[in-house]
Formats: sequence, C-alpha cells, structure tokens
Amino acid sequence: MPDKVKVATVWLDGCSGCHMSFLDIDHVLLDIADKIDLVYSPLVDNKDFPDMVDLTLVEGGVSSVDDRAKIIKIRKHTKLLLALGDCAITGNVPAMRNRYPVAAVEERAYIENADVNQRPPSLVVPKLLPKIQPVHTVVPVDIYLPGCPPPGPVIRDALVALLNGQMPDVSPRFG
Amino acid sequence: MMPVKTFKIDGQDVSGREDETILEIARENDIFLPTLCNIAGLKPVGACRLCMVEVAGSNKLLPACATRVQEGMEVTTNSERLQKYRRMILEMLFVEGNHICSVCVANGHCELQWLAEKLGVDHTRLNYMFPAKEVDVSHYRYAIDHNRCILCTRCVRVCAEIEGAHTWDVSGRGIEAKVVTDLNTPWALSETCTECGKCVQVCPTGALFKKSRAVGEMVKDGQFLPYLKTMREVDNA
Amino acid sequence: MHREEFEQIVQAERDKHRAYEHHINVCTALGCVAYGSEKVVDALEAEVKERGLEHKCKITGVGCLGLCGNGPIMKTEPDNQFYQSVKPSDSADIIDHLGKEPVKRIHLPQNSPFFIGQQRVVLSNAGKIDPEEIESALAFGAYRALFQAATEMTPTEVLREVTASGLRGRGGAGYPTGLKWSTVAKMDDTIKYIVCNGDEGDPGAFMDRSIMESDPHRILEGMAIAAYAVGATEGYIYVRAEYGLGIQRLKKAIRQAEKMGFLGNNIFDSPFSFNVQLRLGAGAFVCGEETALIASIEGQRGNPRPRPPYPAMSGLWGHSTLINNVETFANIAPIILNGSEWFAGIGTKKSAGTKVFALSGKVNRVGLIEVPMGITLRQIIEGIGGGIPDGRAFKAVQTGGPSGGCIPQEHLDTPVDYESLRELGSIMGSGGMVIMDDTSSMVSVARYFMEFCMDESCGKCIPCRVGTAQMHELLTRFVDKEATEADLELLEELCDMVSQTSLCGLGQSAPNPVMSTLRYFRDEYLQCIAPAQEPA
Amino acid sequence: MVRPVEVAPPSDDKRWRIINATMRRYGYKPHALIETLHAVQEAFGFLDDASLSFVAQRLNVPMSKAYGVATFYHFFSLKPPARHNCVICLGTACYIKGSDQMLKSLGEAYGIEEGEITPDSEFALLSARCVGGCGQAPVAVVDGEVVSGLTPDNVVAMVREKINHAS
Repeated sequence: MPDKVKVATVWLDGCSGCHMSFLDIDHVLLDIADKIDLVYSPLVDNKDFPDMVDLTLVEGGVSSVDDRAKIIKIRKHTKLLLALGDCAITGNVPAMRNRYPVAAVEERAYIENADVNQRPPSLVVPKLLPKIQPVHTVVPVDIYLPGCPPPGPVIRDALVALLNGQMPDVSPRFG
Repeated sequence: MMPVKTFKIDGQDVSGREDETILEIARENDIFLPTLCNIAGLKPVGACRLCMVEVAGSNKLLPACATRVQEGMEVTTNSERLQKYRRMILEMLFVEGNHICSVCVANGHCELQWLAEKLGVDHTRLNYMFPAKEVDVSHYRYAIDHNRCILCTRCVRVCAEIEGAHTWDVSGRGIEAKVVTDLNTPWALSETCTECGKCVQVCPTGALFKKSRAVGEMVKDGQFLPYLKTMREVDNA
Repeated sequence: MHREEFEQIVQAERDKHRAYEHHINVCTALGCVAYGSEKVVDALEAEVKERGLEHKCKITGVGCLGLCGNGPIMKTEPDNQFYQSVKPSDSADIIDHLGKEPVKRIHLPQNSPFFIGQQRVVLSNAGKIDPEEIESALAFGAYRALFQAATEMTPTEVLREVTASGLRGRGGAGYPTGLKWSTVAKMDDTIKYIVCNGDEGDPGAFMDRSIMESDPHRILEGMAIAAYAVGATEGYIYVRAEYGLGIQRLKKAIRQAEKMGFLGNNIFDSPFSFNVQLRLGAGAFVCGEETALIASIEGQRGNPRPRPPYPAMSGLWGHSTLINNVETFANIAPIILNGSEWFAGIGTKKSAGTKVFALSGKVNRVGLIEVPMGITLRQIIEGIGGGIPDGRAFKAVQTGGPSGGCIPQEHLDTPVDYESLRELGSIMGSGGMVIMDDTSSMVSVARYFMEFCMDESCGKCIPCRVGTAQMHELLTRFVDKEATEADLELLEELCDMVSQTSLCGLGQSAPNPVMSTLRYFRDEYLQCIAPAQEPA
Repeated sequence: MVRPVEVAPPSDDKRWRIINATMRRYGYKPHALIETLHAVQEAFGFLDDASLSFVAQRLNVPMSKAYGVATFYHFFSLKPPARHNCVICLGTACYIKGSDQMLKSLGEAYGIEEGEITPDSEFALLSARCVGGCGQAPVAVVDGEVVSGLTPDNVVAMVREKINHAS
C-alpha cells in the first residue's frame, strides 16, 4: 500500500506516559492503523530509522549525547516533527535535575540511592548533557502538543487532522 | 458628583466614572483582558504588563489596570501586536521559574497555566533559565515554592493592605527578586504572620499553597475572601 | 534685605579676593585628587609660607578645570595660565614664574585645541571658586540671581524667563523645563517639593559629580529659584552615596547658605522660605527614574510606578513635585542674570544653551567639557578630544549610556542636539560620551550595557526583569560566536517587545544599545553566527 | 503624633547612639529608613538581622519592608566587610580600557570571584558600575582611595602595595 503515511515515534528523556496516552485513543487507533505505517517506535521492533518518514512524534527532552545525536538524525529523515508532551516541549520533570551539576545527579542516583553496586554509570550509559533541553532548542519542531501527558483525545484529534492533510488546531495546555 | 466619561473599547461604546480604569470598564462590559498582578480589591501596580492596550492617538501602550478612562478615548484590547507581546510575557514567566505543571498543586487551577492555554502558548523560544530556587515548608499549615512564584506581589499587597500584617515583601531586585517573610525568616518563625491565609488565597499559581494538598488539589476558596475577584472568575462567570 | 546690603556683602568678598596679587587654583575634584592634587596644594602652601607670601598669593582648592585625563590641573590668576600633570616638586617653579612666562614643561597653553569651541555657562565658576567657601562663591556672583528673582521678580516673571530661554531637561529626555515648572506652579497644592536628581548613574558619566564638587552653590541657587517660581517650600537633593566628596561639599554648602540666610525661612527677609535636605542614594541606577527616585526619598525600594499621575501632580508623599537634574538647576542662575534671550542665543533653535559632556574612552584628551548645543560630534571628538590615541581608527561614539546608542563614523558631522541624536537611534542622555576605536567589539559593548540593565532592573515588571536577562543570554552567545540566525531574530523581537511593554524608562530604553549597534554594525553580529553544526 | 516605640538597641555598644541620633533627627519617621541604614552601615560596616530588626521596629517599618530595602540597594551589605577591599570600576570608560581584565587578574591573584571575600576576611574584591572617575580610566578604589594608572598587569602589585602601606 504505497499511499500509507509513514509514522515514527521516538522516546527520549520522558516517562513513556505520552506513548501510553497515544495508545489511549482507543478504537480510533484501529482507524488510524489502516492509514499509517508505524515504521519506527518503541512499540514496534525496528532498530533502524527509515530513510524518510512523513511524521515523527517525539516524547521526552534531550538529556544525553545519545538523545541529541538521535534527534538530529531523525530530524533529517522526517518531514514533520511533532513534540509530544511537556518533556519534549519544556524539559518538564526530568529538567528538575538541571539546577544540579551532572556529577551530583549521578552521585545521587548511582551511589547514594543505590542499594547494590554503588558505582558511577558504566561506559554503556550515554553521557548526560549538562542540562536537559526542550527538543526545539536542538532541532526545528513543526507541531507542539503540550500536556503531561497530552490527553488521548488531543492526540487523536491532532493525528486525524494531520492524516487529513491539515495542521492540528487544538488548544492544549501544559501539565 | 463624579463625572462620567464615554469612550470606546474595541469599537464598543462604554462609559465609566473618571476614577475608574480601562480594565474595570472592560470587565464590566465582558471584554476580555488578561491580567496576573491585578486583583480587584488591591491597589493596582501595573507590573505584569499583560493588560497593555492601544489607545488611538498615542504610540505608547498603556496598562489598562492603571489607566483612568478619558472622554472619547478609543481603546484597542486585542490587536495582533498585543497578542504577540502577551504571549511573550507569559513565555517569560515560564522560563524564569521552574513551572512543572504536571506535579504542581495548582495544576488545573492556575491562572498562569490557564492564560497560556487561552492565549495559545504551546512552547517558548526563550531560554529556560532553570534557576535554583528554594521551597519553604517550615510553616505547619502553608508552604511557598519560589520555583512557581511569578512576583505578582498579590501576597505582599493583601497582607499589607487588607490583613495589615505586612509579613511579606519583595527582597533583592531584578531577576534575583524574591518574596520574603520578615527578615527572610523561615515562615514558621515569622513574628508578624497571623496565619490568616489570605496570601495563599490570592496567589495566582501554586507558589503559595496549603500543606497536604497533592497535585491539582490546591483549589482557591472563592468564599474565603469576598474581594477575591480574579480575572479568571470574572471571565468564567 | 535690600540690594545695597546684598551688594555690600558681595563687594566685601570681592575685595578680599582682590587683595591677593596672585591666585593659584588647583583642581581638587575627584579626578585630580586621584592624581595626587591634594599633595600639590600642600606643597604649594608650604612653598608660599616659606617665602612669606601668604598675603600676596592665595592657594585655593577648586573644582573641575576640565582636562581630567592630564591631572592634576591648575590655573594661575590673573595670568590665566593652565598647568597640567603638576607634581608637588613643581611648586617652586610655579611660584617663581607667577606674573612671568609660564613654566614650559607643564604648561597647557590657552590656545590648546581642548579649549577651542568650549563655552562655560554651567561650569562658569568651576575652577574659580573654592567650593567649600560660600564667600568665594559670592565673590563670583553666586546667589545674585536668587536675590534678583526673590526680591525683584514675581514668580510668573521667573517662569516666563525660564520658559523663554528654551532650556530643556539635562537629565536626558529633554523635556522643556519651563513647561515642567509651569505645570507644578499651576497645581493647587498646599505643599510642593523641589527635587534635584543627582543620582547620576550612567557608566561613563561624571558631569553632575563635577558640578556638585565644583560649584555646589549653583545647584542650591537653581533649586531655590525654582521653589520661588512654583511655590515650593521644601527641597531634596538626591545624590548617589558613592559621591563622597560631592556630598560633603553639598552638605557644607547647605549649611553655609542657611547661615547666610540664602536658604531657610524668610530668605532675604522676604516671605519666601525654602529648606533643602540631602538624601543619599544607595546604589540603584533605576532611582534616576523620577518615580523610583521619589520612592527612594520616601525610604522605600526604588520601584518605579506607572505614570500618569506625573510627579507634578502627585509626587513626593503625594504632593506636587518638581524634579530636575543637577545640570538643569545649574543653568537657572545664568538665565536669570543674563536673561532668556541671551540663553536662547546659545546653541540651536530647539536645543538652547550648552551641554556638559564627560568625554572618555579611547580619545587623546579625556575630561569634562562644556559646549554649545549644535556643535558636531566631529568637532568634539577630533577637535576638543584630539582624536584617537595610538594611531588607531575611530569606530563609534556612545552617548546616553545604557539608554543610548553607538554612533558610527558616517554620522560624525551630526550636530549635537536632542532631536538629531534621537534620529540616529541614540539620545542626548545626561552627557556621557565614550569614544571607541577599532579594537572595540560592538557586540561586546551591547552585551556590556545589557548586563548593566539586567543588574539594575528593579524586577517589578516582567519585560524588563526577564527580557534583559534573556537578551543578555542571547548576546553572550554572540560574543562566544555560538549564535544562530534564530537567535538574531529572537533578539530583535525581544528588543521590540521590551521597549514597548516595560514599565519605566530603564526597561523601555534597555534595548537601545543593541538596536543601535544592530543598525550600524550588523555585520559584527552576523560574523558571530556559528556555521550550522553537523551532528557528532 | 505617634509616639516612637521604645525599643532597646541590640547591645550597649556606644555606636547605637549615633544610630538613635539619626532616627531622632528625622522624627523616627518611616521615611528615615534608608538614611538610618546608611548610618548603621557606616558605624558597623554592615547590616545584620539584629540591626535591621531594631531599626525597623524603631521606625515603625515592617521587617519585611526593611529587609526589602536593604537588599534592593547594592550599597548595603548584609555580610561583615573584609579588612581591605578593592572596588574595580566597570563603568564604560574603564571597561573599554580593560577593567574587566583587571578584575580577572585580581580574582586569580586572590583566588576569589568578584563580590567575594578571602577566607581569612582580609580582602574583598568588588566592582562598581561607575565611580565617576572616567577621566582616569581604568580606576579602582582601594580602601576608599581612588587609584588610577592601572593595567591588567600592574593592578595586583598596585593593590598589594596600597594595602600593605595601610596596615
């Protein structure tokens, strides 16, 4: 089906609540599923980001070098980028670490609060950036859907509008 | 006898006593003007700049809350330029503090959050400043989270003008400004606080709140103070 | 007091002054003190004493003689010779040469370009009188204008003179002084106040300090004449606490004037009474804004409030208040003495009189100058200032401090007047004039002023409190050469928004240095935009 | 006429008499707050809770307001002063001539940042927005005395010399 819209979702520094909310759109999911191809997402098993997708929903702020590299790459391979939820748009709860130096954050997380294996993160854990930043400060974003998480109906209306070739006209709020 | 002036707001003919402000007359006529520092019953300070309006013949914008009505003036409340400035003001408030609506006691009952929604602020291009601000939970009934304070000074004014305690005032200046109790004393140790709770009731955000309120539970008690007439209630009425 | 009595006092002081064959006036204003001028005074006095010339030769510590960069400066009279960079060891030579050829090695010739084009009205007594002795001021005409106004003119006549002179506020905005005075005069208030704004806070400005240090009586006299004209009985001088010497001299001047009966109750035995108090600022630039200044005199935080009501209607403690700046008041006595026509004849049609500037930065001759309005920037910088040192090229002149802008080479032939400078995106300001050469980065200069405004913002209104911090952050990105095109766009939007929506002049004008450098030196901003980054 | 509240000074230090005299001169009116705080700072070198509280009560000024005023004006300090201090002027004329570099040199030499005091309370490094000495730019004020002829290279030596000379 060549005219199916290619959609990706990506999960940066967030709690996955926005993805849950996305799934919360109930039966509309089935209608949408007919029209889209979910080509890359934590919800599907596909390791590589495709060459070009039509729409990417991004949840979470840009917190590590890995996040940054990922979103820069995705931006290059997606036509429309939609920032989904407060973490992607403002930094939100994860940004509460921004007032502390990274070393203090790691000390707290990996040593003070650890019951076993009290040691700094190993090499495979991506290096944290000094501060979490909203996605649009790293790459251009086309659509913003704030909310923590954005309610299912808001996501639904936005997707339906986009699939109809219109920019979503919703009045969502932070939090 | 106070002379009455007739003038126009957004083309609509209105009238007001000469000691009334543009804002009062706009509200009277159900014309929406956003405000955050203003609250009916307390002296206007003209600080938040959200209610700025255009007046024909003047190239300066004027704060509706602090501008008296004049005969024949033609007021515009909602030009594109004003909308743009208002959104920017709200964005400034969001970036200067740490407003994390999702975990705030006032989520869903916050004037800042509500105005952002109403004026269509869905993100900001300004730089989040992520300041290191304090939380004072020393008091047994109330708490203040400076991360959520927008320095509207409603608490300072209600405490000084209505309660007469003047427990609150602003310390420091510029981006470092902060509301304090007494000599920056922990709230619990304040010698002047009467624990009346007026400050908590007038706070437009979740900065001042009653303890034991969880996320979204800090609802203002409309009956508590008869003069607690915020723009929000007026607009929703 | 009759005119005869007053003339007698003045004549007596004049005679005392003339009893000396020679006068050596050494500048003891802040600048020259920093170069050690007090030691020069001591050495000269010792030398005079040793030679037994105490009755022939008088050494006087005076106010500013102008060429601050080459201090200590001194002047001999009646020879009229200036000396520069004087050391205590020069004393003997200086005294040897009194009434003869001047000492060559330290001589500053009268035909030095520094003096050409200058005209002293405000500073006419600076450098002549001992600022700490009212007698010395009287010998040079102090309080004569007050005498004339209070005993021989009606308040309306005084108002008419000031209005006709065309004098405009020297604090920066150029509001017509006569109009301001008439408004206060017309107010039906039982108590009225005169406030002198001496909270000179612009970095790069020291005109008001010099006037306070050099001729404090001139300020008091101007205030008293204003009080008489508008019907005020109380006055306040608000001075920055940093100006220790100026404060000390003003305090002394107030005491002496009270003692002589020029201030206080029933001045010159007339029904007119006027008392002056000094109030100290405490380090807040925003207090130069008139409503903030009033709050500060009332003992409060210097937060501005919306105008109207203007201070003329509701000022200090809710009463009608006239606020003028130091230099404005210092212009009053000469206007009364010489007439409005004389004053209006100086300068240009719309900007009458002279303006005192503090010339500093990358310029050969640094100092305090007074020039008629309408002189060109080039005449000041290349003529009086002697151009740029070290063979470097001129780049810009900054006027108006943090509320003003940077003017480039191509506009150097612009006449100095309120309107022309505003057209160039700067302002007259209070008189700071800082010269920059080709080593100065305009983006850094813009950030420097933004940092100033950010630190000095009172924090009351959001656009100024947050806007200045946001613009400072953006400008830092430019200075660090990490900016993007989006940053430039946002910076320009912020400039517009902050200037349009801020509560007071500080916020409204805070974007000016950025806007003017963007206008004339946009290239420098563009050069600070980093090339688009490739992902790592 | 409100009778002044009888409040005892925080201690029997004789300097409180000067403070009292200042307040009396202004009739214990609230508007004497800034003048009185100047007097306190001149007498004691800084403002602490005890002095702020005393002055506030004596002048009938709310404590939070006194604190607000004391922290609004940068001339007032809530910390004890160092034995010596150097104020670097950051006015435009001084800035153009490299006073920010001077600040850096001094900061490095004393191991403190602008606005800080050395751990032994000997030296404070401060900056001013303009001391009005633009003619001599760049200038510094060392222990109250204006010093000119400075460069980023000689400033440390000049300041040390001034301080040693004084003590």
